[in-house]
Amino acid sequence: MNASLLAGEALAAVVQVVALALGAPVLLGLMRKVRAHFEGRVGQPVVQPLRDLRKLFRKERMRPDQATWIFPAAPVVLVATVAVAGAISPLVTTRPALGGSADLFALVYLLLIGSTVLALAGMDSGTAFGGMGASRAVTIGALAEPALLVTILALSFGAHSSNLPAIVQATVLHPEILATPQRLFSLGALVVVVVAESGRLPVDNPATHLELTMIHEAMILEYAGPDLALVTVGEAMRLALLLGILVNVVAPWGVGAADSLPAIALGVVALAVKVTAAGVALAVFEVFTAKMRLFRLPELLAGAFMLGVLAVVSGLVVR
Amino acid sequence: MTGSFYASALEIAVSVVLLAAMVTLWRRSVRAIVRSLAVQGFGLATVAAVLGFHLGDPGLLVVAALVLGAKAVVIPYLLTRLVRVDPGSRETQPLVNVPASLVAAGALTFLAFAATRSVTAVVPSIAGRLIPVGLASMLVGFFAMFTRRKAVSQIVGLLLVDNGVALVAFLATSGVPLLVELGASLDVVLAVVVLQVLAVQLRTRLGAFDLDQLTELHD
Amino acid sequence: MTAGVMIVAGALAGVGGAALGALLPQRLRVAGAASLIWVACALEAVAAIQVLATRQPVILHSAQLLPMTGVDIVLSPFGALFVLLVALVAAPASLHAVGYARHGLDTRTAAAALPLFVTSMLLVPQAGSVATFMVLWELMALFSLMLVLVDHARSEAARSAGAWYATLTHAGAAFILVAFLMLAAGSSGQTFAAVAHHASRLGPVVRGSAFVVALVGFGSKAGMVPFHVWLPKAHPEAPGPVSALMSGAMVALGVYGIVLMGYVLLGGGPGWWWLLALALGAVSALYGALHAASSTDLKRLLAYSTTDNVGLSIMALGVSGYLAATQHRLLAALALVAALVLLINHAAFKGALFLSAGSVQHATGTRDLDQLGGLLRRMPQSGAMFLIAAAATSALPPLNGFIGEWLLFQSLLHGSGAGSTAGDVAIPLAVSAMALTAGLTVVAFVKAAGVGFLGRPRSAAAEQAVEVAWSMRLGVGVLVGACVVLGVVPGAMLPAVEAAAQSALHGMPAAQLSSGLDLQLAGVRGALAPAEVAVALVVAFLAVAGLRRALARRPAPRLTEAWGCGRELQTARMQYTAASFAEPVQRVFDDVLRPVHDLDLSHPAESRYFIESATYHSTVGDVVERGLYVPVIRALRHWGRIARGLQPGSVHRYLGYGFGALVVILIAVAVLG
Amino acid sequence: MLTLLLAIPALCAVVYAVVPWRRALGWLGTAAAAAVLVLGVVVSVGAVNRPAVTGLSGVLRADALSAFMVVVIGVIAVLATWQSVRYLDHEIARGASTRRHASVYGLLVQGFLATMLLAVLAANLGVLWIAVEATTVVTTFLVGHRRTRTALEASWKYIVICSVGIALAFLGTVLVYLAALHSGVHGQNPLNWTTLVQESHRLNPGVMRLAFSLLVLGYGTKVGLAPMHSWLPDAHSQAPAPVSALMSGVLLSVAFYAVLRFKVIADGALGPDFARTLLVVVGLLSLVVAASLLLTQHDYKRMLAYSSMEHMGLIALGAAAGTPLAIAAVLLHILGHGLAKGVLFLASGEVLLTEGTSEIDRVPALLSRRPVLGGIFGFGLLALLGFPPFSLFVTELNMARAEFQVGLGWAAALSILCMAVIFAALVSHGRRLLLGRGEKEQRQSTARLVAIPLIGGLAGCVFIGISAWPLATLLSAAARIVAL
Repeated sequence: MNASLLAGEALAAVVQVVALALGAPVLLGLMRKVRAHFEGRVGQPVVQPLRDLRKLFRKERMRPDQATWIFPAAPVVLVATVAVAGAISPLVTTRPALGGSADLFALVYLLLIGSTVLALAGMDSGTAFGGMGASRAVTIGALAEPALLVTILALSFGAHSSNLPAIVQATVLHPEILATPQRLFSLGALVVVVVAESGRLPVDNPATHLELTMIHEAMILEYAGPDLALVTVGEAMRLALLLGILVNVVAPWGVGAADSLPAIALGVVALAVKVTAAGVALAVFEVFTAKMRLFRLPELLAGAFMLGVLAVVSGLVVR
Repeated sequence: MTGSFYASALEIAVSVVLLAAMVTLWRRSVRAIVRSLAVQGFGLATVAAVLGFHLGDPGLLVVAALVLGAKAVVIPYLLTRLVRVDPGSRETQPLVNVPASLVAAGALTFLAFAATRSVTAVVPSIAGRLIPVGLASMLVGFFAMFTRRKAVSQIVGLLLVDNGVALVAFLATSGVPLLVELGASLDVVLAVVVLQVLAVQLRTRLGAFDLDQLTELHD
Repeated sequence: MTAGVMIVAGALAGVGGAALGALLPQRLRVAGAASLIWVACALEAVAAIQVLATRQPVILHSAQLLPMTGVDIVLSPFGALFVLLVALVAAPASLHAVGYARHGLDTRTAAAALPLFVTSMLLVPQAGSVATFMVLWELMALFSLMLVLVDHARSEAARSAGAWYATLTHAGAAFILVAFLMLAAGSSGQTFAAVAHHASRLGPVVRGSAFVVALVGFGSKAGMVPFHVWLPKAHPEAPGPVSALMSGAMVALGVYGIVLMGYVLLGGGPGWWWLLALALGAVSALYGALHAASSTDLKRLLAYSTTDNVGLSIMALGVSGYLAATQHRLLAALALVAALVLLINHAAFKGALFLSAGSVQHATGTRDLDQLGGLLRRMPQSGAMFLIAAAATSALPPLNGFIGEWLLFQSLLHGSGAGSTAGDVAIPLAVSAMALTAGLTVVAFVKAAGVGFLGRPRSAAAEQAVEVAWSMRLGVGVLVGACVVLGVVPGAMLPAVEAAAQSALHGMPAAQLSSGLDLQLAGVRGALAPAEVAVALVVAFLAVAGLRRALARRPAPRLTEAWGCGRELQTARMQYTAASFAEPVQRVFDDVLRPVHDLDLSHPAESRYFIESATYHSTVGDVVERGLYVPVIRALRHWGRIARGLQPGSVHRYLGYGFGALVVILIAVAVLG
Repeated sequence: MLTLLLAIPALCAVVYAVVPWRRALGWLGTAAAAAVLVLGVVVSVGAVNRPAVTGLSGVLRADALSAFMVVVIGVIAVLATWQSVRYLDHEIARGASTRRHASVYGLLVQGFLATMLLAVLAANLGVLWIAVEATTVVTTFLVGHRRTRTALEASWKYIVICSVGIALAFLGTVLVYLAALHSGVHGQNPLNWTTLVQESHRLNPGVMRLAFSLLVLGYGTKVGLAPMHSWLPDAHSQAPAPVSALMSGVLLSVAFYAVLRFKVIADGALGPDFARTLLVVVGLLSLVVAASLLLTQHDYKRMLAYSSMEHMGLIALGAAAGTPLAIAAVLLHILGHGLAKGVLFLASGEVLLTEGTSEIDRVPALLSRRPVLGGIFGFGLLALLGFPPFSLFVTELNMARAEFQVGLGWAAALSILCMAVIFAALVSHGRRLLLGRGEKEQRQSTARLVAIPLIGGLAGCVFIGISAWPLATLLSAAARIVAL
């Protein structure tokens, strides 16, 4: 492998991570703006989340006296894992630096690290709400897992590989597979899973202020200052990353090879456009949905699972 | 001894053995049952003697005398002593009543004939023909053992079984070798002595000879 | 020293260890036994490595030992891998046992049984004949039984666990024996070589039934549902090091047995055998994970998680056999490698977890999660190691658990669409079972770590816990180290695993997986570079931490009372308990778990409309035990009571039996002529 | 030599009859048993290479099979007579027995040994029958030695049922004799086993079928095979422990030895299938009965008795297979079972002496309270359950193997199923008896004199399970004699 290509890939990876880190809060702000618009409010500026983060970073770090090193480490781990996941995913290029070192399956488990550590941190605070949030979050995660992996299996069929760049590239080369029922079913399943994994409505209400209905927010109730900022960034990045993967699986156009700066720049722009569109769509959807009862979630996720199985079956039939 | 006399003597003696066995099922008085056992012992000795004369085998005559002594005299005597401990003891309520017992005895006799066809085929002599009677007598004794309640009746049943086997032995093979016969008789006498001692001990412990009371050991 | 000499010397060292355990004074017993366990492990492991390196089996035979058959030892590369696996768990476990000794392991019986247990496990995969195998198998059961019963005087649960374990392990051994004998019936001898030679000529019915019978027998040792019920009873009751040995090593030998039967003796078979194994494995994995997620006893949770992990391995094995049956030979080898890797990983992390649980029990005297809490502060090293091992079990990268699950997923991915309709249906279902299992495992271990080690201590015992002795920490540390190393550089174990897989699949191509640090699947597209991911994670972690440090005004956080939505006083009782943590999962899977709820309300005398106190209790029993085993036990007891009527004490009745038999014989003779 | 073998216990019995009882005299019996064992070994060494040793002008005959049985008798007799001393001491001390009774006991035990030795050494099948019948007569008083009501009850049942059974065996013997006479076997003595085996192919099959059926039923009574087993639990639970040990450990096997001898003749006359079917039926029936009655057993001595029944059933199945491997396994099983069951009965006698009851539920937590005795009981139980390294494992394995080889796999599988049920039952009873918490002050030690032979017995059982090299040639020679 020649040096310039390697440098290009490394650059692409860095660009992906930075784009995620900066773009994610903006995406969050955009979604709030859309929501406010539909609710007839003016809403915050789109960059408000970034300002909030700046403010939070300046505040004092706090830690409950009962907590251990898990508590302060968790936000860092969350952001770090999402960043690594971002670096290996084909967001702006089909060949990110570490793209060959992990596949879709590994990606799922990388993201799992973050949510697991966060759940542990919730329990580490030694309060009632931390445990409650952790319990609910891991339960939802567990239930989303089958749908997610079956969908991955379905997606992997086309490319004969679970390697994400390979899947995206296969779609770029053969766009006709997008129209197959297999892809449609996987898409449906993936959407539900992304919503569940990123804690959006109807699974979880990120804007709630009622402790008993909280899931994610309950878990991170004890965080303040820079730690809270990291958790917020991490969660936003996770949402953006999942949406990015989703759109690249559905519409891989604009994802280029990592051999030149213009290609990378084009990739960034394409990604921004697609993710924005997806984010807006999600926000619009959220406006018209209410949060589901916790114990009705299995039905939703079972539905996603069924879609995933249908995708696999149709993949086998087509083959 | 002429052939016809030998045959009828043998047949009569064998019939006595079987009849005596049947009588033990029929009679209720324990004393009578012991008496019929003595009669059977006598019949058995007669069979041995008749065979001994017929074959001119002096060993068999010795055996006959031995059987007469042991089974018609010594053992009945031992049992009578046992009965004397508990006079008037009667087999009032056997587990299977007398008429049914007699019917069963008849059926057992048929079974004995059916089951020994292969044996009688091998021994085509007059004695051989009578082998089933020995088996029948044995079966009747066995039947008496598990349907009669008194200890003495059970001992008698055991002796009927033994006599039945001995009868088969005489009829089929003119008696097993003398050494075996001696040993076997000694064993039987010893067994009866042991049983008598046990019965006396049981009587002192239980106050009766009824075997239904022996059910303390169970699962 | 040749490999043969080392094998014998290792066995003798184990026996010597038993002698030391029985004869040394109480203080030194366990240490003496442990030291010879290490010698035994080292000798056997070196022999195993030699065999794996040369790929030449070592064959020993002694006609003097074992009447009527003699002893046959055949150390093949396949068995050698399991020898290494046992040694991997046994050496640290016995180190841990030295510190754990006071908890009942220092009786003569226990100190003698421990080395014998390890030795028999080291030798089981070296058995080269039916008789040798069965002897070692039963010895392994016997010594582990003695170790499970160590606490019998104090604990009714231990007595009950011992009885269940003894009975089921014996029933399992009976199945195994029948399966072996079905194959050996017409063969020229009882060595595995002779049996394998003969088995290839048997009809499909005999072969199939032998496989199924063996699957039941070995499955029960492996903790496969529905033959697992002994496992969640026996593993918790055994002392920590023993549970680690049972769960990490002994259970793996159950899978060894299935491979031995299916591949080595029968040389593979039709797809339905293996789809059956796949199905049972998937059910085990799910069932185990579900129960682990709802257990509130730390060791019971680990025990159910064992059923889960071994289920995954059996799934991989099932896929392997299925692929071999559909002529995808390279992929079959890959899946077998996955099964073996899963077992090795399981040995490392579950060994570490059970040893940690032993440390916790040693420090606090309890295994009840709701009596623990806050242990990470009080036992920082043990706690941290538990967390790492728990993360490995949850398959979080870059630890070793992830490698196994990744390989399993790859096998399933490439196994789907292999040709048969049954397989095409089964494999996606297996993937989803595996996925749900993975999710539930996370629930279980977040609960175990969160409730047990984080937050506030929930009892005085947990409050006063102190760090355990160095030997115990070192024991756990070795296994945790293995979790990390095997996770980051799986290439370290792969050559050995591949050699083993190839020896089991004789005649099949080797799955060349490793190229340096990466995993590259041969023949299909699939790659993973765990080392790169690990480095990336560390770099990212340091970068983010540095960023936070740079941006924050004051680097060190201020310690405050937890906020808890403004509550003034936070007490330990306000924390989520293990039961409440598991409640959502339990409620979702109500139909499978069938928990029994108990709500006791007491009212003040004055009015029934007020509640004075309320206690809520919810227990999750084992549905399989209740539905499958208890009825059988009840029926047997019932029959036993009826059968007592056979022996009423009446001499007349007894004579009647004989008379009846005589009449039957006479009638039979009369009829036959 | 063979005469000497018989004379030792007989002389010893005479001594007991003549010399008034004193404690030291108890050890005489042990010495006699040890002498029997030594002579048994000598005879074995001689019998391995030669077809047979004869004695007492042809009445006695010892081939490898007989020699092996002599060794078995000697081994268990040493254990049992050793414990007898303690039993008698204890009975006299508590006034349950008098010196005269002790003498009678010693006399009868030696008589018992002598009759068993005669049974296995008899050249003539009639003499064999006499000896087996004589064991019944001798042991009846031993069963009733404690003279309690239940002991009397047990002895009554024992002698009545066994006498009937043995009478059936006599009928069977007579029929074999008849078959021999009428097929032209006129040799020196048509009831001689060697003659009969040589001429077995000429015996009338019809007669032999009836004869062998009666023999299995008859001798089966003494073996404890269903359906004539019913005396066994009563007698074994009521007899003094050393007697139970001898009865269960060797007497049953001696009776089975008779079945084995006749089986060779029946196989010659009828082909292997008839004897095989019959033995499989009674073997399985015994296993089923033993399993059923063990399930809810509440008395540990009866439990051991039913376990003997189980093992006799297994032996019957092994004999049904009848290959050299099966017979070797059967014989080693006889020895292993004798050792394990002997040790267990002796240990249970010790438990009964100190605890005063044979109810399982009233003797809890034996391991905690009496570690050595509990340990012996526990290991004995493990041996009975067929765990290695005890020899019963190896023999059960090889019997099953042999059964599979001759197409009796289904029977072996059924027997393994029954054994699993029995295993569960014994584990549950053993758990109640042995495990649990005992009160500290109740902790008692066990006399070393008691423990040594029991531990020795278990060690012997382990030894022959690991390596039977001293017995290997003897076993294979013995197996050749009666195998198909």
